[in-house]
Amino acid sequence: MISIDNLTISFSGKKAVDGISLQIEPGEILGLVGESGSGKSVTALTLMGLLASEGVMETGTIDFNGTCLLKAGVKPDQKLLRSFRGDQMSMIFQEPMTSLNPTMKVGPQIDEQLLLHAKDDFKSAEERKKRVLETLEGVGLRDVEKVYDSYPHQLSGGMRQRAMIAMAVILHPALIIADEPTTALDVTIQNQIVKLLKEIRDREQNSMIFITHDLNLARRICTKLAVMKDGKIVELGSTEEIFTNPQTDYAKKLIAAVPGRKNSKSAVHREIERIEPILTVKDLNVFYKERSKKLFGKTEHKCVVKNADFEIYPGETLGLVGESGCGKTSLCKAILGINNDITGNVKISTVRPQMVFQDPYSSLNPSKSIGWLLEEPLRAEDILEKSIKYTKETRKEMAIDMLRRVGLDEYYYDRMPHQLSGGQRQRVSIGQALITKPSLILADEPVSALDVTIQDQVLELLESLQEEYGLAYLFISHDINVIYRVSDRIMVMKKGEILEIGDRDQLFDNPKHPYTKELLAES
Amino acid sequence: MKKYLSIFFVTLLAMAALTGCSGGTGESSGDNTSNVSTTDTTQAGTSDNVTGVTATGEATYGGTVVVGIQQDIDSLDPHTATAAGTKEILFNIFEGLVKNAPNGDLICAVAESYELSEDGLVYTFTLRQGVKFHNGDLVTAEDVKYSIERCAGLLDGTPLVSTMKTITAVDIIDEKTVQVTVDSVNPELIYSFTYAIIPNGSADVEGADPIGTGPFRYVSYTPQEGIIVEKNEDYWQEGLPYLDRVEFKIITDDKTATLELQAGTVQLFSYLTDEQATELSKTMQVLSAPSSTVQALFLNNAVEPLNDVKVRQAIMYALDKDEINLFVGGGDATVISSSMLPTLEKYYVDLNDVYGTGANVEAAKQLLTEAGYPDGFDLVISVPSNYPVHMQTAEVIVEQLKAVGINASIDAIEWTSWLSDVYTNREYAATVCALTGDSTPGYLLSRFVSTSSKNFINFNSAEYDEVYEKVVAATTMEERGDYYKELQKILVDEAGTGFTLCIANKVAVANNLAGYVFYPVYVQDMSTVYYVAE
Amino acid sequence: MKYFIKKIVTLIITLLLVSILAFLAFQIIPGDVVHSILGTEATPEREEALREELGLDRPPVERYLNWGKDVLRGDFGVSYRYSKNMNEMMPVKELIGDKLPVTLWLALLSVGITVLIAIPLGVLWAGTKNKFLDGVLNVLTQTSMAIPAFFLGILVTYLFGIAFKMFRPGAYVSYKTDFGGFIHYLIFPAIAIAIPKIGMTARFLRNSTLTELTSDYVRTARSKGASEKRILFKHVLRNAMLPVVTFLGMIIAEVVAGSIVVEQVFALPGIGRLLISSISTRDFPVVEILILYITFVVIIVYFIVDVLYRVLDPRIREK
Amino acid sequence: MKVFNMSSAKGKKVNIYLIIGAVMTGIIVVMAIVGIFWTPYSTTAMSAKERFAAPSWQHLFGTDNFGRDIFSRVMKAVGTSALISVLVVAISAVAGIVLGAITGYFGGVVDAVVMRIVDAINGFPSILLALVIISLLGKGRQNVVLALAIAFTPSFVRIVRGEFIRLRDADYVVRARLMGVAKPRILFVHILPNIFSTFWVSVTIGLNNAILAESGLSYLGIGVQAPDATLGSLLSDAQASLASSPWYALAPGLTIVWTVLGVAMLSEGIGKLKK
Repeated sequence: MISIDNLTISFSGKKAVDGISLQIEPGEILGLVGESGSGKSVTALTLMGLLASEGVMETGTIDFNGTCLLKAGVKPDQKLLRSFRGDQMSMIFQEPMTSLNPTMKVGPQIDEQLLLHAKDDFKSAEERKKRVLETLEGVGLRDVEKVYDSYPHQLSGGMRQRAMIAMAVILHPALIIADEPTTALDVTIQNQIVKLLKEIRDREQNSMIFITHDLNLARRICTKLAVMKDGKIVELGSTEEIFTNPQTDYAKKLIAAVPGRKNSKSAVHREIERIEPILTVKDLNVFYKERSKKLFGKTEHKCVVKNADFEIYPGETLGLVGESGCGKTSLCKAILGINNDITGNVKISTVRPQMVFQDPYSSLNPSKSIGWLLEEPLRAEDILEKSIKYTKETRKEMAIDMLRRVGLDEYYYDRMPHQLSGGQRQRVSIGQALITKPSLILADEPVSALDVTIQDQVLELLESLQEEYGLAYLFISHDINVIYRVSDRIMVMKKGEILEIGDRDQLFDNPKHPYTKELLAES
Repeated sequence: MKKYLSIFFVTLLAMAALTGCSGGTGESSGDNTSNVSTTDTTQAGTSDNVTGVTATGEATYGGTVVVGIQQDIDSLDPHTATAAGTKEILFNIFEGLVKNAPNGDLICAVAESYELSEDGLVYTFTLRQGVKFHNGDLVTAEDVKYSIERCAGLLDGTPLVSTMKTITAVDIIDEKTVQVTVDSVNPELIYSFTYAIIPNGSADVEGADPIGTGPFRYVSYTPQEGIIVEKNEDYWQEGLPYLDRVEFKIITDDKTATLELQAGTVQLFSYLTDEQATELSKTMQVLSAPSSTVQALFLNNAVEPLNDVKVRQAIMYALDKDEINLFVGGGDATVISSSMLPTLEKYYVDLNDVYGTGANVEAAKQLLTEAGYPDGFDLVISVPSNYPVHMQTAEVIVEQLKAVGINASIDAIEWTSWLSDVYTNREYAATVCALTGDSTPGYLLSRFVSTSSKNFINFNSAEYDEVYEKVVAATTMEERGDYYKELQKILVDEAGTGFTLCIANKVAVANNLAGYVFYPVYVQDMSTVYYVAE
Repeated sequence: MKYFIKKIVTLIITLLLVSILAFLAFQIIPGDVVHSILGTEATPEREEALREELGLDRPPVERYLNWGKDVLRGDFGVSYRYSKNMNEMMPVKELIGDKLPVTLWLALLSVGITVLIAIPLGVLWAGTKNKFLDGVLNVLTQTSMAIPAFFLGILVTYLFGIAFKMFRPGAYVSYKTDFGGFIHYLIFPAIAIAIPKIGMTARFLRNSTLTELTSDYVRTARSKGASEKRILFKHVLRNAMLPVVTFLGMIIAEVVAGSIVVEQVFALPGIGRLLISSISTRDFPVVEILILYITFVVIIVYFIVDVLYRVLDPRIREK
Repeated sequence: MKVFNMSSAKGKKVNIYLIIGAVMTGIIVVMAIVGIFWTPYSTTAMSAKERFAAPSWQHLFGTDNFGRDIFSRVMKAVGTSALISVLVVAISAVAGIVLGAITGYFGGVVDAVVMRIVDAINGFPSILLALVIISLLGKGRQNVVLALAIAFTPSFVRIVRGEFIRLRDADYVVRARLMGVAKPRILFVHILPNIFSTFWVSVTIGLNNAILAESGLSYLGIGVQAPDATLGSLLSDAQASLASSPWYALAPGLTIVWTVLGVAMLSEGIGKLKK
C-alpha cells in the first residue's frame, strides 16, 4: 500500500499542500479533484519524488509498500527514488505533445524505461523492441512498427497519449499517476483514453491516482475521491457517496457548478423572436493557403469551412460545437473579416462585432493597465466615428461602470493583467468586448481554460449581460455540457462542415447525425 | 676634347671620383664604404652619422634574412614603380648604368665608365664586360638602348621618367658603347641613369618576370605577403651578396611588426617609430641614421588665413621643434627649417635661427595680432592616418598651436584620400607628412616653384621662381649649390611651410647580422648584409 | 525544391543590390585610384593615360554595366593595384583564390575550437549547482566578450608566442609550402577569434539548456527514473543545441567573411586584410568581388544552417 | 514604539547582480560625468619630462608617450565611449523597431524589400560604410556613430521583426484590430511594449558590441580623431608600448572589461527583478 501521511509542502513559505494523508489500495482508482492551485499536482509530484527544488517538504512521510520513500527533514535518497520511478510507479502527464521528447522517436523513448530498469531481463535490443511493440499494441495502437519509428509530432494527440500510457505501463508498476491525462484531448478521444485506463487497471490490478478538475470525468472512472481545496483534503470518500451526498459546502458547490444537462440552471427554454437576423452567413467557404511541396506546384487553397449557411438573431445564443481543428475558429475569423480568403456571403447588421477568446492570459495586452484596456475600444471608436466624442473623464467613467457590470471592483482600474486571476481576466476581456455596445459577440471557448466554479460564474455573467443588452452570441465550445447550458440553438461541426443545426432540446433529445450522437454519448 | 665625365659629374657630396666608375670593381663596396672613396674630404656619407652598435665578427656567406616592409609593392616594373617603398626593394634586383653608393656617390654599374661631351649634351657610356642578367644573358647595347628609350618615352611617346624627357636619341656606337643625346644641359640628369637596365623588349613580353642585373634575382611576389629574392651567383661585384635569400615581408601594422621582431620572425626592419625603437632596443641592435625624408607641417599658402605671411610666420614661431623631436623622434632626429636634407651638407644651410627651434609664444602672438587674428583661428590639420609618426607629430603640434591661441584639430584621413584631396587637389589647410628626397639635391626644392605640379602647398614667391630659373640655367653643381642655398632661405623667410624634422631612420637588426649600410636615398641594400660567424 | 528556388532568387537580388551599393560607395568616397597608383610622382599626362587604361573616363553607369557584363561572363577583371609580374596586373580571381584558403581554414579552426570548448562548457555550466563556479563562469565569459579583438590578438601573441614560445609570431607559412606549419600557425589566431565566441556560445547553450531543463519532457524522463546526467546528455542536449545551431551559423558566417582585425594582428594574408587594403587603395574590382563573396557566404551559411536545423529538428523537417 | 519587521528584510532574497552591476556601472557613470567637467590633469597637455611614467600617487594609471595623465584620459574616454555606444544603440534600436515592426507585421513586398536591404548591409564592410558616411557627411564623432548605427541596424531589425511576427496574431492584437484601432497604434502602442523584455537583452549586448566595434574602427584608424580618445583608441595606442609600459594598455583595457561586466550584471539584475 501507498500511504501519504500528514504531508505539508511549501513554496517560499507558502503552503501548497497542507497536512494531507491518503492511502491507496491495489486496484483502486483514487481521484484527486479540485480547482487549479488546490495542490493536486504538487501532491502527485511529491509522491514521485519530483518536487521542484524550490518546494520544501515540511512535514510528513510517504510510504510505498513498506519502503519509506520520503520523510520530512531527511534528505531524499535519489538513488532509491530513481529505482522506484518508472519501475514501481509511473506517471502520465496532461500534455502528451510536450511531455514527450520532440527530437527522439517514440519507440526509443519507451524503450528507455526497459533500459533503465530491466536491462538485464532482455538479451538484446531486438527483444526489447518486441516488448515495446507488444505494449504499444496493448494500449490500442495499430501499425505499431510505424509508431515505434515516429517522432511525437507525427502522431495525433490521442496516439501520443496512448504512447505515454504505454511508457507508463510497460514495467507493470504498482502505481500509475495520471495527471489530467485527457484534458488536452477532444471529447471522443477523451472517452477512449478513459476506457483504456480502466481496462489497464482491470488487467493489471494496480493502483491509480487520477488527477482531474473535471468532476464528470472523475465520476466515470474513479472508485474513490479526494476533494482538495487550498492544499487540504476537504472531503474523502467513495465516488458515489460524494456525488450523491456531499458533506462539505465546497464539495456541494463544486458539484453544483458542473455544467450538464441534468443540473443546468438555464435549462428553461427561452422564446426568441426570430425576425431580422443580426448575422447571416450564406454559402461561406473559408480557405487556408497551403504551399505545395512540389516544384512549380500551385499554392493550394485548402477549404477549412465548407458551405456554411446559418444566421443568428438578436438576443439569441447559437452554440457551436466540434472538435479541435474542425474549423470553428476559422469560421469566426471569416465572420469578423480577419480572414479574407473566403467565398460566399457574410452579412452583419451591427457595428463591429467583438470577440472573447479562450485564453484569458493572451487576450489581454500584458503591458497595459485594466483601465487602459477598457478605454482603448472607446479611443478607437472616438477616432473612427466622427459623431462620437469622449472626454478623458467620460472614458474613465464608462470603464469603471463596465468594471462593475462585469463584477469587478473599481480599484481594478489601475491593476495590471498579471495581477488578476484567470476568471477576473476573462471578466475584463468580456468588459472590453462590450464597452462599445456591440450587439453580436463571438465567444471562442471563453470558459474552457477556467476552473469549474469560475466557469460557472463567467457563464452566469454572460447570461446576465445578454439579458441586459439583448446580445446575440455565437458561442463556441468543445464541451457539450457548456454548450447545452448556454445555447438556444446548437450547430455541430466536423471537418469544416456543419453537420447539424437545430434547437437545443430537439438536438439533444433527437440527434440526427451519428457524430452528434457520439458527442452526446458521454454527456 | 672630351673630359671624363667624372670631373663634371658631381655626386651629392663630392666630385665624382674617377674610381667610382672606372675602378668601381667588385671590391668597392664589399667591405663597406671606405673603398668607394673619393678625393673629397666632405665625404660625409651617412655612415658617419650612424649610431648604434653593430655586431662584430667574421662575415659568413649564406643564410636567409626576413626583412619587414611597411607597404605593399606597387609595381614590379622598375620604370613605372613610384612608391619609395617599392623602389627601395627593387634596388636589390635592378641596376642602372650607374647606381647609388652609400656615401651618396654614384658608382658605375652596368656601365663601366662614361663621358660627357663638353657642351653637356652627349653622354657616352661604355658598358661593363660580362654583366649578366638574371636569366643568364649578357647585357648588350640593345638592352641599354631599349631601357633608356622606354624611360625617356622614345618608344611610345609617354616618358616614364619625367627627368629623362630631355633625351632625344639613344645610339649604339658599338656593342659596348651607347651614346645618349639630350636637348638641354642638366648636371643632375646623370642621377636618372640609375633607372634599371632590363632585357630588350622584356617589358612587353606577356607574363614576364622582373629580370635585372642586381645582386639578387627575383623569385616570387605574393600580394599582401611579400617578395622573395635569391642570390645572383653571377653578380658582377665579386664577393657580393652574402645572403642566399632575402624575403621582404609586408607588415602594415607597426604593433604587429614589433611582435614579429621580438619573436625573431623578422630580422630586419627600418623606419621604426620611437616607441618601437625603445621597445626593441632591449633585444636587438637598433641602428640609426638620418633618413632621406623631411617632415613638415605643410601649410596651404592659398587659403585664408594662411595666405598671410604673418600668420605663417606666427606658426613658425609657435612650433617647438625640439619638443617634437623629443616626443616623436626620440631626440635623435635633426631639426630642420627648410627643404633640404641635412645630410647633403654641401647644399644645406642651417636656418634654424630664423624662428628658433623652441617655441616663441610672444613673437607668435604678436604676429597674429598684427595679422588681425589676436584670438587665433581654427585650423584643420589633415594627416594620413597610416603614418603613426605624422599622427603623433600632429598631436604635439595641435598642443603647441593651442599655446598661441590657434585652435587646431586633426583630421585623420586615408593615404589615398590624402593623395587625392591634399596632394593633387590641394583642398586642405594644413597637413603633416614627409617628403622623400632623392639623390638629386634640387629635387626637394623644385616642388616649391609656383608652377610646379608638385607644389601642393601653393607656394607663390616671384623671387623663388626667379632664382629657380637660374638653377635650371646653371650648368655646374657648384653654381646650382649657391642658388639652392638662396632658395632655402627664401622658403624660410616666406614661412612657406613649417619644416620640422629630418627624422632618424631607426633600423632594428637581429643581433647576429652585420653589414647593414645606410644610404642617403631611400634604398634598402641587402647585398652587404651578412650573418656573423659564431 | 520551391524553397531552393526562392532562396536562389533572394540570393541573386541581394547580390545585385550589394554590388550596386558597393559601386555607389566607390563613387562617393574620396580618394582616386589613379592617385593611389601614381603616388606623389603623378604627372597630369600619366594620370590621364592611366585613367583611360582603366576605363575610368567612361560614365559611371556604363562602367557598372560593363563590369556587370564581365562578371556574368565569369570574368572578374584584374586588380588595379596588385601586379602579377612585370606587365600584368593580378586577376581578381587568382588574388582572392589565393587568400581564400587562409580565411576558410582560419574559420574552420576557430569554429572547431569554439564548438569543442563551448559546448562541453555550456552543458557543464548548465548542469552545475555550484554557485561559485557559476559566478566564475559568468564573469569569465562576460570578460571574454568584452575584450576588443585586436587586443585579444596581441594578448594571445604575447602569451603563446612570446611567453610560452608555442609559435613564432608572424612566422606564417603558406598552405602551399607547408600545410602542417600553416595549420600550426593558424591555431593561434583561431584561438584569438574563438575566445569571445566561446564565451557567447557557452552562455547561449547554458541558457538554452536551462530553459530545456524546465520543459515537460524532462519531467517525463525524471518520472521514468532517468539520472540527471542521462537527462542532460540523452534528452536535453539535442534540443538545447537547436537554437545554438542558428547561433553558430551566425558565427561561422562572421568568420568566413573574414576576420579583418585578427588577420591584421597575426599578419595573415586572408580575405579580411585584402578587403581593408583594397578599400584603402580604392582597388574597386577586388573590393566589389570581395563584398559579393562575403554577402554570398553569409547568405549561404544562413541557408545551410536553415537546412541543418530542419535535419536536426524533426518537427520542422516535415513542414 | 516602533515595530520592526525583521522577517520581510530577511525573507527577501538580495539581488546580488543588481547591486554589483549598479555599483560597477555607477562608478563608470560618475567617472564619465565628472570627466566632462573636471579631470585631475589636462587630458591634452603634454610633458616631455613625464613620458611613460609608471603608476604613482601623482598619476594613478601612469602617463603615456606624451606624458599625459592616463587616468584623466581614461576618465574622458569613458564618457566618449559611453556616449558613442549609447547613441549607436539608440539610433539602431529605433531604426530596428520601425523597420522590424513594419516588416514583421505586414510582411509581403515591404518585408521582402527591406529584408534584402538588410541582408545587403550585413554583407557590406562597416569600414567602407564608415568611409561612405564620412565622405557624405564629413568628419566627426557623430559620423562614427552613424556608421556604426547603420551597421548595427540589421540585427535589431531581425530581432524586432521576429517578435512582431510572433505577436501579430496574438489574441490581444486581433482584438485591437476588431476594435478598429489604427495600424500605427497597433504596432507601436499595442505590440511594441510587449517586446521590450526580449529587446532589452539585445540592447545590452548591443551596448557592449558598440564599444568593441568602435575600438575596432579606432584600430583601423577611422575612429574618433586624436586627441579625442575612446577606450578603444587608447587601447590601440597603448599597444605600441605594451612590453615597456604595460599600465598604459591595462588602464583602458580593464576599464572596458569593468564597464561591460557592470552593464551585463545590471541587466541580469534587472531581468531578475522583473521575475
